[in-house]
Amino acid sequence: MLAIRNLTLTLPPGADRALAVEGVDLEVGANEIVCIVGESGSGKSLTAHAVIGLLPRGVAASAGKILFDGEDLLKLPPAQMRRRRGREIAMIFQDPMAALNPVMPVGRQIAEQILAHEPVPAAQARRRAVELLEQMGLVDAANLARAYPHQLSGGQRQRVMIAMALSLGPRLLIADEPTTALDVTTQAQILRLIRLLQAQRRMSVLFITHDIGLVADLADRVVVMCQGKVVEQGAARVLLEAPSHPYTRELIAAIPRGEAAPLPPPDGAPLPPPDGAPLMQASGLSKRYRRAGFFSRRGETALDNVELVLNRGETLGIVGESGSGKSTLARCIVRLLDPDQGQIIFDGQNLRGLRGGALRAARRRIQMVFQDPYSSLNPRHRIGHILTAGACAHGEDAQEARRRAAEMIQLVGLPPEAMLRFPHEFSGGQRQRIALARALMLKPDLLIADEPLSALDLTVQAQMLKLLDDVRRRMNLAMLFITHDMRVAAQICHRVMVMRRGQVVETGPTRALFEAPREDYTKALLAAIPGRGAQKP
Amino acid sequence: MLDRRTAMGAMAGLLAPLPASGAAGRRIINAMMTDEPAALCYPLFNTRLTQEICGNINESLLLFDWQFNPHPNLARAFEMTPDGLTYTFHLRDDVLWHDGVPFTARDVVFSCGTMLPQLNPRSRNAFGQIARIDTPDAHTVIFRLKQPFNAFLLSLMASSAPMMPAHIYEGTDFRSNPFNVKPIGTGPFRFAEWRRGQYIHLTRNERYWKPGQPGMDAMYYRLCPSPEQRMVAIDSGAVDIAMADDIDTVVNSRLVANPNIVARTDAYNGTGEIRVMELNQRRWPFNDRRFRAAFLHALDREFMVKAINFGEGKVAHSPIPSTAPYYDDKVLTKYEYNPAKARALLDEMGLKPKLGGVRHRFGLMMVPDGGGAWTRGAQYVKQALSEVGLAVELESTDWPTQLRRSGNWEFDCDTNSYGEYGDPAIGTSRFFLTSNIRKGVPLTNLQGYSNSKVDALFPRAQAAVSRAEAQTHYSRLQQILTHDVAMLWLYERKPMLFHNRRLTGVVTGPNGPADGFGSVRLS
Amino acid sequence: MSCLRAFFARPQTLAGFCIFSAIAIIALAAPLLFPRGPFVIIGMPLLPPGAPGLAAGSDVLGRDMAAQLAYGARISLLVGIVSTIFSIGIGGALGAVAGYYGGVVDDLLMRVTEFFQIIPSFVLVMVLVAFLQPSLASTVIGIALITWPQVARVVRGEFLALRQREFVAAARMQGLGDGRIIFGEILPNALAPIIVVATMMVGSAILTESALSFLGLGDPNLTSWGSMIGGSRSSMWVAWWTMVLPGLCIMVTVLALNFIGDGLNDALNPRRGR
Amino acid sequence: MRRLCYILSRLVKAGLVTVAVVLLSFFLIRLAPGDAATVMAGQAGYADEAYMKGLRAEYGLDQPLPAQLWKYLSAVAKGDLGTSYARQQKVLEVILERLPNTLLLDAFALIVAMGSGIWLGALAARRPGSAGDAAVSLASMLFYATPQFWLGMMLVLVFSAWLAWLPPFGIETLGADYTGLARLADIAQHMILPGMTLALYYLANYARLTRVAMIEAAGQDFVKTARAKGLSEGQVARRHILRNAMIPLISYAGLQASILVGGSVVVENVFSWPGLGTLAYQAVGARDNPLLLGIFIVTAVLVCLFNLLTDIAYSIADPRAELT
Repeated sequence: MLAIRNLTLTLPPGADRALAVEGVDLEVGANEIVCIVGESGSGKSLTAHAVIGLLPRGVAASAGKILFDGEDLLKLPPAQMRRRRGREIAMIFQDPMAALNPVMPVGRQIAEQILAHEPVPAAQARRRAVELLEQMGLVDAANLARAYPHQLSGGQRQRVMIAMALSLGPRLLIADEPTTALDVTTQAQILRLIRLLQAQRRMSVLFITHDIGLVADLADRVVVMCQGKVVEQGAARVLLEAPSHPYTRELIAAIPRGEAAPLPPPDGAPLPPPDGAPLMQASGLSKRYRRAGFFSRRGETALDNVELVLNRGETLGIVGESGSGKSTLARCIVRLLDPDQGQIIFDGQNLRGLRGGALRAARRRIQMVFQDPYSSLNPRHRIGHILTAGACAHGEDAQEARRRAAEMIQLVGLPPEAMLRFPHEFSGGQRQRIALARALMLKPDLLIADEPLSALDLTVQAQMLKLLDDVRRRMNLAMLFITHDMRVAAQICHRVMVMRRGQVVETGPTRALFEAPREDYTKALLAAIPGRGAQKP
Repeated sequence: MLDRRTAMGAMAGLLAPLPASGAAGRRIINAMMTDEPAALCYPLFNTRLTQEICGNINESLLLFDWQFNPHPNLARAFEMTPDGLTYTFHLRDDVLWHDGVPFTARDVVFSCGTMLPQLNPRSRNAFGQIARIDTPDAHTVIFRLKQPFNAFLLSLMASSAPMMPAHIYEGTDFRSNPFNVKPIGTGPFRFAEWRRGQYIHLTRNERYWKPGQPGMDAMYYRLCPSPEQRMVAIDSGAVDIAMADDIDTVVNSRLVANPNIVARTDAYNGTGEIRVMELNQRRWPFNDRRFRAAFLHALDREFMVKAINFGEGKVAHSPIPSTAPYYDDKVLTKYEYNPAKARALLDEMGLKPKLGGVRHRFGLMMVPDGGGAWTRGAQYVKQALSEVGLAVELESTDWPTQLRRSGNWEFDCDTNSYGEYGDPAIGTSRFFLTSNIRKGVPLTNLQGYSNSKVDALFPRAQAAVSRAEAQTHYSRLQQILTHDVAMLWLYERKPMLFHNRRLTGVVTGPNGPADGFGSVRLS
Repeated sequence: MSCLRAFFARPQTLAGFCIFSAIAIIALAAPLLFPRGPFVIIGMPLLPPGAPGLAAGSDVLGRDMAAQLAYGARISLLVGIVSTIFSIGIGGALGAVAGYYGGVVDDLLMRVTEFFQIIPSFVLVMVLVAFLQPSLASTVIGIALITWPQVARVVRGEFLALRQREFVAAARMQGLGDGRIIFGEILPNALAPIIVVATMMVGSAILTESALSFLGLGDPNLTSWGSMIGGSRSSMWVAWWTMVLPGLCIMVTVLALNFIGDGLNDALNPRRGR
Repeated sequence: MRRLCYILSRLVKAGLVTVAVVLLSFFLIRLAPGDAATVMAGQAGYADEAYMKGLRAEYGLDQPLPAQLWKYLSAVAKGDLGTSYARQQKVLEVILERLPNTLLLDAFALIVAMGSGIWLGALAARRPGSAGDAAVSLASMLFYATPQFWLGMMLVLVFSAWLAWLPPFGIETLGADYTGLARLADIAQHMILPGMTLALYYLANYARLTRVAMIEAAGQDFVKTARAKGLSEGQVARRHILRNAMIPLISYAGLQASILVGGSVVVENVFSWPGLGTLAYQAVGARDNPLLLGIFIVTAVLVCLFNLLTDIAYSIADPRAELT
């Protein structure tokens, strides 16, 4: 069906390397799903775009051939290529929010594709569009066709994209990380849908992803790419069990084990029972958002009577999908947001009533690490200043603060001269380390990590997890770890609390919760963990 | 220059397919007005604009030729007793007001006895001398003066003494009389319509007493606030007449070069306008004669006439314009352009240059003309005075501020211009008499100049029966006033009147438009 | 210093920078170039450019146009820069407070900026200047009063966006006071758009000043480009240069400023910084 | 239904804003030295105290400020904007007489500016970085930096003084008294120069804005999707790029309302165009407060109306924008 021979793509001048992709050879047979796996910057997405001829301005195919049924697409004149796009080769993209025209009803966007290739009356095209939406498992398709993209959920929009791509029965579907931006449960449904459609229509699918975990459930064959080159390719089962290339091995090792035993609890023994009052106790926490811009179709309540107990030195995981209120809970605890009701007792002191100096003193003992590495460090300050600003604000002498900062920087595994550089000179992973260093500078008792890893590549995530655990152990930190990925939570948390729509669904020790979840929602979350289906050694 | 001229002419043709005279056959004169007069009551608002419009509606007893000799008009004939105390006028019996009421002696008595002295600052001086007015019959009027007043005849000129209808105004409040906006007169044109913000329309007076007049069917005064618009209107032939204040002197050269346009410089000899500057003589150092002399020495008034007024006028050395009677060049103290002498006078006064070479700093209140000849004059004065160490602060104003401050004497120095209207007793004396220092009233002795000899001489001069006796007094007056630098006379202004070559008989006397356009015809 | 390279990346910016600095130098050196000032009469009026000793000809009063243009530059730049500084000061402060604290202050500011949007701004500044009696000070105050709402809107938008950024939450967690957060953390990031807006506003302030003095509402004791054009409304029919040259100066200056603004926008744009 | 109550709430808001406009400008104008009495006395060439006192009484200028304000507000509520001192005419009458001229000029300028501006902007955006694009950007920068009054006078210099093709001043040929079609032709001819002066300035803005909006929209993902669907470049540009680029343009048009309705004072002044602009200028000069206040009120009402229309158009163009 599709054969890419020795494909080389050049990047525009000024990019970080000369060639985006170099000497890529791969094939996609009929009725087969091939997955290309690679971290960001590996050139997997550009390869896919080259196939359908949608390379961005400045990127060009300087060598190689893309044979589709024996015909080299690179040589095709644009008019002929355009006739194949949408009819023979179709593509779906990563961010469903931006991939649909916001000012045109979705039904009409699908009908438009049909009308572009077949001389059928508009009404018939629209009827076929509704049929396609029903095939995608969308309920009340007729109404949905008239809706605008912003009125649909992420999952619904992705289904519309798939319906649009399949409207003319293409023989090849290219999917460029279609589920990365979705919730775990939605992601699982979309993957199942793609597998189902592929089998039904016996078409071939080229699936691009950065999460090798997905490969196990989905792919027949796998191609692993790194820095623009194919490092290894082969049958999915063979490659996963016996990866030959070191990079593949590293990728597989980085997959956080679902049910594998979490890292040994601190100092080997299971957590000793708390000796005395818990470090922090929150009770009856509720928060309603007035008609703020908070665009959540789930309604106004962000937190509904949440209970939380955390002992000294313990790590509590808070797991939930987007909109479940886990971030809001964290921010209410540190008074970045003010809850409507509820008490927060931290080491015997009620945080709710504190003002001014007392609040600042209390806050010194709780610190946070945030999700987006690019937004959590002030781009205009040097690292040295970022680290010492907090300490100085609390009256510590500048020299002393700088000395401790130099130590802290090395603790999180960065060279001392990093102090003099600016945030934009570091990678995502390095920035999260700096953010962690900043949090630890004030020697907090409680560290709140609000989805610290979700913006990082898998390998970098693994390193950060180790660092967090090491730091927790050394400074006897209590930790609140917020994530949407159960696998990560299992890796580091002693106890896990599952939240949904502002309410606590279930809480319990990690191992017990994973092996015998009581609530249906927890079961669904666990089932949705990619790669859990295939047995793992 | 000429090629653009024809092009401009062509533009007129291109744009106005119909000849500018409007509908075929109707002979229309199109004139302009810089802004709308408050009302059309000749004596009440005696600005030049009102004179130019009401000159066609209200007439005077006498007309004056280029030598200012009187000629019959509404008065068929007149006699004067040798002792100058009694004047008898025999009125025409065939004159009707526009509303059909016959013009009789009653109207003259009312006008000269009541209305004019009350409203018009200039006629107040002349008609104040009247002891009694007798009317032996409906068409004869005898004025008996308290004492001889040799300028009495001249004060009957149209701009100073228009005859007003007694049956309309007698016994009413002149200021709010409804006829102020639809005037009644005896002149060649009748008031027809006033469309605010657009035009004032006068039509032919069918029953006009002068045979063969008016030569045209109608007159339009069209509102045209911006100077360039007026220039283009006359230059392109869309409008027939451009009067004194309509055109900025800068573009005179362009209009003079236009073959379709006639430029007249003698149309306003009757008014005898002098551009002056007034110093508030209540304040030091303006009350010192040497300062005022130095002021004049510092100004190159030849340059002001040539460069600022583009040749329109001549340097003034006396309170009486050189073209008017009683002007006596021999007695005048003249102040030639001599900055060194000015500095010497200022040193003599003790006004030594202090830091930055500035001797004295004072304000010059400007006339708000949006950058025209007045502003250029003020800017020149500021520059010239800075050469001799006098720092002038130009104070930009708008009309309300300008009038309030000059009326209440809240100024150091200002620019102004006065008309002499043929006789010093009518136009000049009011600025130098102590009796005429009246707070809040413009066109009076704002400077606060007071000189007992002058106060004595003016009444004696205007009461002199013989011309020779009046001349000796006026010569003595000119000697004192010029030596005293009673006022800063800059230059006599001869404003130009432009009219389209297709019209003749536009300017018939020194009073120009103030005597009306009855005699205008298509050439 | 990638900023500098980015700033001069586009030829227009370089041209703009050179033109603007040339004009600024001429403005500063005016007393040296024309020691006797702009008002001195040096010959007959309305002599064309290139006449002996007159690079730009003489105006309606026989004064040297070149001298007037040089001194006019001082007024335009002075008014442009000072009024922008006032406007940035007022607008910036109010915008920052409204953006950072939100709530009542924010609503109030929004209503006021809306009011300024409703009223035709030029009529308002004309009324202000005319009633404060035309002078340099009243022009500057007038312009500043009608332009600060634009600055306030931009600064408010920036502060609203930056307040959401996580490094601000982190700073608050670290115990930094509001004052330090506003000036230490947020302002450095908000400076870029403010500087760009400021450059554009100097340009528009110059245009407004010239329009005011064109209508005769400028300071009568000073010669500015606008008043030169205002004075040439009649003389332009017989002497085109009295009107054309000052207008060219205004256009070139404002164009240079806009080029610099665009260049700054590219150089300081955070996206480029990453 | 929701849209109806939205419109109602906007009208109420417009009312409040107008009252705010009246209050603020009422006091703003009072701070000016001198008052209308001096103006009228000045015009009458007779300014002694007695006469002025009479005038002040007649126009109620001597009453305490709050009383004057209350009298004025109740009059405005009844639609009576008072009489203009300088013109002895009803303010509303004067304004309504002049308003059509300003709207006529602005409509002409807006149509020309939007039409050609969007067309040029789209052209430039089609091939960013090409010669055409550079030319359009430079031209728009040029007109954006040119003072409007000078642009007007340059057009007068070229087209009236030198080429004499077009009449430079006024709305009709003075003294010609055309009627019917001839008059319309005459007005049209007089409208060209002032109209073009306004249009060129806004054309520059629209071209620049369209170009930026088009390039921005072209970079969006849904454009890539559209191409992936096999649509032709023309269809992609028209149905997807331009359609989305219109949204910022509409909000920009709304912003301009107050400038246009206020009448470009300088352009109308240069061409002696009898619109609201010159009226405002004359009113300022003559300290004619009722006329000035009237102008502020009328413009405020029109601008609110214009903004309402723009918001409704905006909500139609962009389904995401709810009518909050």
